[in-house]
Amino acid sequence: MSDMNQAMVEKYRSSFLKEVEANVEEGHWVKMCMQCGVCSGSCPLGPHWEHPPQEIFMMIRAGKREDVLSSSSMWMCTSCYNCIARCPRGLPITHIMHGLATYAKRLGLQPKNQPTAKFSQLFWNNLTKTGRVNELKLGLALYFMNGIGPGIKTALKMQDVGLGMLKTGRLNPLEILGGHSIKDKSGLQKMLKKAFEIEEAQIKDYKG
Amino acid sequence: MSEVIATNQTILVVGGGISGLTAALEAAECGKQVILLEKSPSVGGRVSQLHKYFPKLCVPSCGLEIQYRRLKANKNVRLLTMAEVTQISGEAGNFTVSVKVAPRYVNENCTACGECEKAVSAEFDDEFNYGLKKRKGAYLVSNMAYPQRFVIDPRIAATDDGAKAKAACKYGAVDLEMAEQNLSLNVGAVVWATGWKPYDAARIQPYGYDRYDNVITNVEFERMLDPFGPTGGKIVRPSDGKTPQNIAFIQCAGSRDQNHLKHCSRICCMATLKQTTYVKEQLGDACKSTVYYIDIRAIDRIDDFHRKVKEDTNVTFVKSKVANITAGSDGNVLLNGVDTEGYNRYRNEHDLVVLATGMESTVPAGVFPAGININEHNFIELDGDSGIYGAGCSSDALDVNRAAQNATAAALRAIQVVTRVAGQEG
Amino acid sequence: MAKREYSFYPGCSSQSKASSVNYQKSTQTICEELDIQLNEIPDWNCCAASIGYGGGGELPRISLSARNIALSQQAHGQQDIVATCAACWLATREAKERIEHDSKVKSGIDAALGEIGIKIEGAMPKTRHMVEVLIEDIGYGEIQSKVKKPLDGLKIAGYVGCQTNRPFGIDGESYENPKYLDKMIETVGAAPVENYEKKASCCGGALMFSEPEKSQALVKDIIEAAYDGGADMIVTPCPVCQMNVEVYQGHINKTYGTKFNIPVVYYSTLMAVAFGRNAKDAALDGQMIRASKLEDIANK
Amino acid sequence: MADMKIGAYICQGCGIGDRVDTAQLASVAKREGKAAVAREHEFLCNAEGVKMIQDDIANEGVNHVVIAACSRRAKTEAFSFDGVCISRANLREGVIWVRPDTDEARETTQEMADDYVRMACAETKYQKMPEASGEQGLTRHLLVVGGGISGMTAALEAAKTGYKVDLVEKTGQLGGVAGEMYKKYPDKAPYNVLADNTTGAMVEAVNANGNITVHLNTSVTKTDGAPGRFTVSLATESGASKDVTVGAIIQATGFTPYDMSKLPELGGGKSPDVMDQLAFEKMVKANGGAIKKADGSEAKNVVFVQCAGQRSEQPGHLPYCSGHCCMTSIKQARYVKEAGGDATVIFDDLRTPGADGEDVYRGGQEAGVTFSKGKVSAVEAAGKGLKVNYNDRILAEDTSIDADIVVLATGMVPNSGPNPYVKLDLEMAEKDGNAELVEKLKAEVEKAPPSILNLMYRQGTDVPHLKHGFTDSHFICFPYETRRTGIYTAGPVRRPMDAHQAIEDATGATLKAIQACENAAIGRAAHPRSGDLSFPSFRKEGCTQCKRCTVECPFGAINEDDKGYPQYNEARCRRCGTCMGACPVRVISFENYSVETVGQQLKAVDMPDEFSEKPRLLVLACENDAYPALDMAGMTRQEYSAYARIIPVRCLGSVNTIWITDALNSGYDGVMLMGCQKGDNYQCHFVKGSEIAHIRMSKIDDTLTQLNLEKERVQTYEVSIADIQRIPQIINDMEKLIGEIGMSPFKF
Repeated sequence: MSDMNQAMVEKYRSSFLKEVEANVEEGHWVKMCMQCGVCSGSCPLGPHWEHPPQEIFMMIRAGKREDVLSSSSMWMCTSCYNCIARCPRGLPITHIMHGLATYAKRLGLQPKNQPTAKFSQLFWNNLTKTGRVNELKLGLALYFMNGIGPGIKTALKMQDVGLGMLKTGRLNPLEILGGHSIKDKSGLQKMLKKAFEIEEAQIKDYKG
Repeated sequence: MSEVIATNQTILVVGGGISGLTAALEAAECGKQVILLEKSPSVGGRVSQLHKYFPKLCVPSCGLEIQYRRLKANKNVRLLTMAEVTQISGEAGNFTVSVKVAPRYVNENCTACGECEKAVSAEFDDEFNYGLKKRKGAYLVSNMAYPQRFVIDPRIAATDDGAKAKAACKYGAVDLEMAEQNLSLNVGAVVWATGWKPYDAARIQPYGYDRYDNVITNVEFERMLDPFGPTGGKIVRPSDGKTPQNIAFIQCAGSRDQNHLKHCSRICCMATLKQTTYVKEQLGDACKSTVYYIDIRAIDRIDDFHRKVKEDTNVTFVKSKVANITAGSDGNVLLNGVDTEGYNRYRNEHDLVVLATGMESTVPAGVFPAGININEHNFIELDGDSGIYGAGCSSDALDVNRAAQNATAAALRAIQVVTRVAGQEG
Repeated sequence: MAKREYSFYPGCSSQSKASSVNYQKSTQTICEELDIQLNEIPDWNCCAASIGYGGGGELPRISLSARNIALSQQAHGQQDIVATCAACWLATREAKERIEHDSKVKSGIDAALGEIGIKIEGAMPKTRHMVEVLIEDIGYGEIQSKVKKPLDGLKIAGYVGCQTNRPFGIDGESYENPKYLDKMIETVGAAPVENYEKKASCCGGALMFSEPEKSQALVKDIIEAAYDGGADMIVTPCPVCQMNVEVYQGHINKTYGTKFNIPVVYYSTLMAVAFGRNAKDAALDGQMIRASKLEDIANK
Repeated sequence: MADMKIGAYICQGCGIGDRVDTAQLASVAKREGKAAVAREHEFLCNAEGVKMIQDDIANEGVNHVVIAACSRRAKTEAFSFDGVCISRANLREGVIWVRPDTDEARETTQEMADDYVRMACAETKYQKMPEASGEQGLTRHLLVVGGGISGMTAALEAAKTGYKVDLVEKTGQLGGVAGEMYKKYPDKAPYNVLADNTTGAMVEAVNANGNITVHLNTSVTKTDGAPGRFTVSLATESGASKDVTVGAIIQATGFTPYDMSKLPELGGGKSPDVMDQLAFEKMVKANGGAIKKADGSEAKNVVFVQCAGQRSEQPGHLPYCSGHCCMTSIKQARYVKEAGGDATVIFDDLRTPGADGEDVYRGGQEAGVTFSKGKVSAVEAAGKGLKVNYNDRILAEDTSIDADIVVLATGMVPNSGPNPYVKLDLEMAEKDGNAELVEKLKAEVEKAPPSILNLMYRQGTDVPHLKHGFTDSHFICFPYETRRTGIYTAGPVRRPMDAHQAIEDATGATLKAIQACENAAIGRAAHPRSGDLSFPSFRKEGCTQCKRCTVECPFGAINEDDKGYPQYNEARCRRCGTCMGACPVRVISFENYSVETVGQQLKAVDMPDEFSEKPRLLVLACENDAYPALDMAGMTRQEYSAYARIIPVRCLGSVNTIWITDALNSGYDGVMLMGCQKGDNYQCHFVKGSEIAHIRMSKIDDTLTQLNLEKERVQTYEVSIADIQRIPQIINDMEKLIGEIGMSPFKF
């Protein structure tokens, strides 16, 4: 169990809801859910959710910390915003799901080999390196995120797409050598580092 | 009509629905002078368009008949139809009220014999039936219409039809020269009872009221049950006139929803429970009803009714706000959502969907003098001695029983104002 | 009339030889026609899209957009920030709102930007999608007046997708049944697919990479509905939608035994052709599934 | 009153003139109807026609007017003449509009019209103008029983309207349950905040009001009289007594929380930390907002269990929903949050209706109250605290939650007096010697609460109940209509409700009470016959003291003197005529509605002989529902039998069996009674009229057998005003039936 997770368990022994309100993006909205279920019914990947949003909100109130944070459900969010558009109580559900996912990951509780968890990290690493996404590297990193073997398989599977993109001038093999970048890379990274520090500090120092 | 006598000991009641009628009659039967204004050609309001009342399943016209008889018998009440308030100024005990009276083109000579209706040909959407039916350009609002007097639709007044109507009337009742009138009334107190309107279902986009023929509203469903209504009293699908076998009722359609009406409309749960009994009565076991709800709000003694409906094996309750409706085969639709009691996804096919649309207040903006407090739900707040009192669904989302109760209270508040005035004037 | 100027945020996928460079190209073309000048934000960075959250969390993610906003202010003052990419637009607009409404976020952002000596000056400029510019600033009328080659006889499914539609959407449009793409299709002389049931449903977005099977199932429905509506092609305002719906048709055919082969183009491509520009200017060469019917018109 | 002079006025308008021979109608009126004047007019309801009638009244001394035109429901403004008796022959809706315009139909249509003119003449011949009873007196003074928020509201509102009030409270202080509250919901939006309890200020206002006399520790020992002249005896615990005279009474005796010791499974009565909402409210108030367990320690977790012993068919539980409990629990949960604790509300349906309700729910959530849809199975002791076991309906699992305090949202039990009809039914049962029923009712009578009003009424000491012990009310259109004219109930004794509603309810009840005084002052009836000045009187010499009238009156209006003669109380009477219908010796009548006014009508009908193949069907139709439905049948051109002769009656309860016997004796082939729905969901505007009529008619069979006539010839129907198509069908079916069983032999 990560140190931070340990710390949080100690701190919020009494209430997972309070922990979520304190540490999760838009977490203070969770209490406003009235269990109508419109979000759960509106999700395009709904059938793949072990626990749909409305149920997750109930689980949070019921203190089911492990079940929620180690769930793959939040990682199914495609950010289509259907839930937000329809929620009669105006909960920013998409963001809460993102927030829960991030928080789970930060505490090291997200399911192992959760593909979206991995991909979103790859994506982040990719973009923060140069300030702009390097689509080729991102693609390759993705294919090989589960190791060489599966990587080659996926790569082959994706060959037609790659070639298609190449032919239509929408993919640049030279990107492997660096590709697009912003000028002030170091500045960007400094900014991000600061932002991270502030966020972590907020979590640690939060008085529940 | 311009010779309407009013003094600051007169009570003005605006709106001739069940609340306005109640307020006007109760005040008048306490010996007070009352002017009752109604925007449409007949009093009766929203309830006159209902098939039955919950929980007794009795017919609204039964109570209306009594109210109308009280109205006919009481000389203290002066009824003005087709009249709308445009402005109120002044203060408790001394209001000046501007009233716009639209021309009816039919005078008191009318015997309601119906010859004018026979004579004209043009047809228009029948407001009484929410446009589900056509009516002639010369018409009686309904069998229960009071005053029992025909109306000429302004759209035909200047046409041949208008002339035909005039020619057909042996009694000189059709008067095409009638023009809009503007009255200024001096009154002591005002009871505002303009009631509610169904929330515009087309704005609830996920339910596709504007896209699917077989998605209708609960008020339209009520009209279906009227033997003289659009379907001759039969429960049918608008798309093909077929008898439905599997009806969905969707609660909180526009209510308890910050995207629409923030408030709970109170009546919709009971209205739906009631409507499932229509289905049972007319179609028996041949038709199932499914109620999709968040909370069933059948409070106090009417919870008995709720439990009775629950015992009906043809009625199913699903705790779920339906996410959206998509097209199914041959006019059917698919309801998509999650039954939140234990997380069960559904994609249910129904051949008719009734939206329990919410109750939207019709309290207007820009009519009242300063100091009249209208809350964020657009209901009039009770404000001590303001002299203007909301009654019925101008004060809150109420059922008929509470509306009558509230209107009676509003009448007393108005009486207190004019009694005070009388005291001062001796 | 005077040129309209905007501060332009192209986004990663519009860069040269990137996945939606054709969007960029055709947009430039119609801007020439419509007298619009796009001033690129100097040294803009990626917005982290909607998938960056897993790595980035809240504040770092928002700081990315904050940096772009600050840079835009520096270079172009209060010019509206215009994005062609739905994700770029959404992320920037969301960042703006969060900074405006959440003081905790605001102070965090100020500190982060402080690290690199920039800041957000006063009120942030409006953040708009190119479609908003076309509809609200230019207007269907003026667009129509520029049409030289009406796209007669074409039936097109207007696939709006998610992020240009929710949670902000285009003013006056409904979340469930937005009509602006249909109107645009009519404006350039083609016929929209009526009641295109899937017009606002999700293509899987970034999960096309992490959850390809699940996402391709969604795309299958989107394409099927277009075929059911008799569409010759699909038009979209979003690079992710365009990519997801176009490039995986082969995979979907393998999985489901379908025979999909329907072009997916940008509204800007349609307009460029209708405005009488050649295939190259309309970036038709960027279609993996060639939009031959458009090419025919363009080459006429 | 001058000699009777009948003027008959026959309208030719609306096609009447084309369809029937109005000259013949005029001569029928003259020759048979004994009309002094009979005039035809092509358009009787216009100014000129009306003037013609007025002139006759003024110049010819016409004092009984017969209008032979449209229905009595139509053109009422035109045909209203002061100081004369009016009867109306319904030639339009009742004749030409329900008959086809064909040559074959012409003869029978004319016969119909002739008969209706005969009937109208006969009716008015026996009508008198109602005269003042001399009983009236104006008493602008109310009695309010109950010093809670409802009662205080009633008192203040009445005083504000210039009425004097005696306010009776059985305890030592005003305020009732509302007075016990720590905080309340605001009266105005936004409702998602809590406001201070203002009951104290209200008590002060009551005490300071010169129009209000407060009687604490006082109960009502005797209530006699009628609206406008009630004499009420008040007695204090100390024994002092006092009589007051009031015009009307408001009973606002409130409720008692359901006894939670009946809920042991929920820990009721087992632990001092399991309490009902009122006890919790008192505790918080006493602690100035701190939430403390019985042992004085601070309570951190409070669980609210909704619907405790409510909405349940379980024996001993309350079958209804008390309506306020969800709102109340949310409010109390917010006390807990404000005190820094945690609160969980376990509910089935969260019932916070209306504009304020949803704000309240949101407010609770914003404050951090946890809401959980679930069903609680048990509350048990666990260590120092409590454990609530429940089934989480959303997560679909049995689970439990620890609590320092558990609040049971038990329901409201109305503080109504005994239901008088239990005693009356017992009387009947004893008379009929129904042992089983006697036992059952005896038991009920024994466990009945003490009387509140001690009414000196033949029909019992208190206001009747409607359901679940809540007092009588028509419930939908006329929520304040009770069966005891001039006595109105308000607040939770009438229907479960929260304080906000109770204030509305009491204000409305106050208007009704004031109205009752004003009506009594001029001898005017309350609705549904509002404005009616007639009232029943009886011929003592004929009376057999059979008591039927005093027992059957739905409104308990009639008392008995020591010899068992009826004593009428005009101001209690609703003018339905049920007493008139009940009287076997026919000594009861109204000036304008009597055994004669109806009896003579049905006799006035021209009776074709047995071989004419022209049967006659008498339809006695309730004027409130059946008759309007028949009118609308005409308006919508539903045809029905030309042989039907329809007479509107005030209520089926007023139908005296003599009319049936007379009808059969004078050769009617069928008799149809049409009244409103009876029973639990009764729609009879006089509550019991229709039901009583059905009972009476079930006994008519003997008469029929005596005359050896087929039972089917007399039928009683429950109809509604909406049976516009059904009623004509019923009539036509009867015609068909007569065709099968044959004409009546009693045609002379």
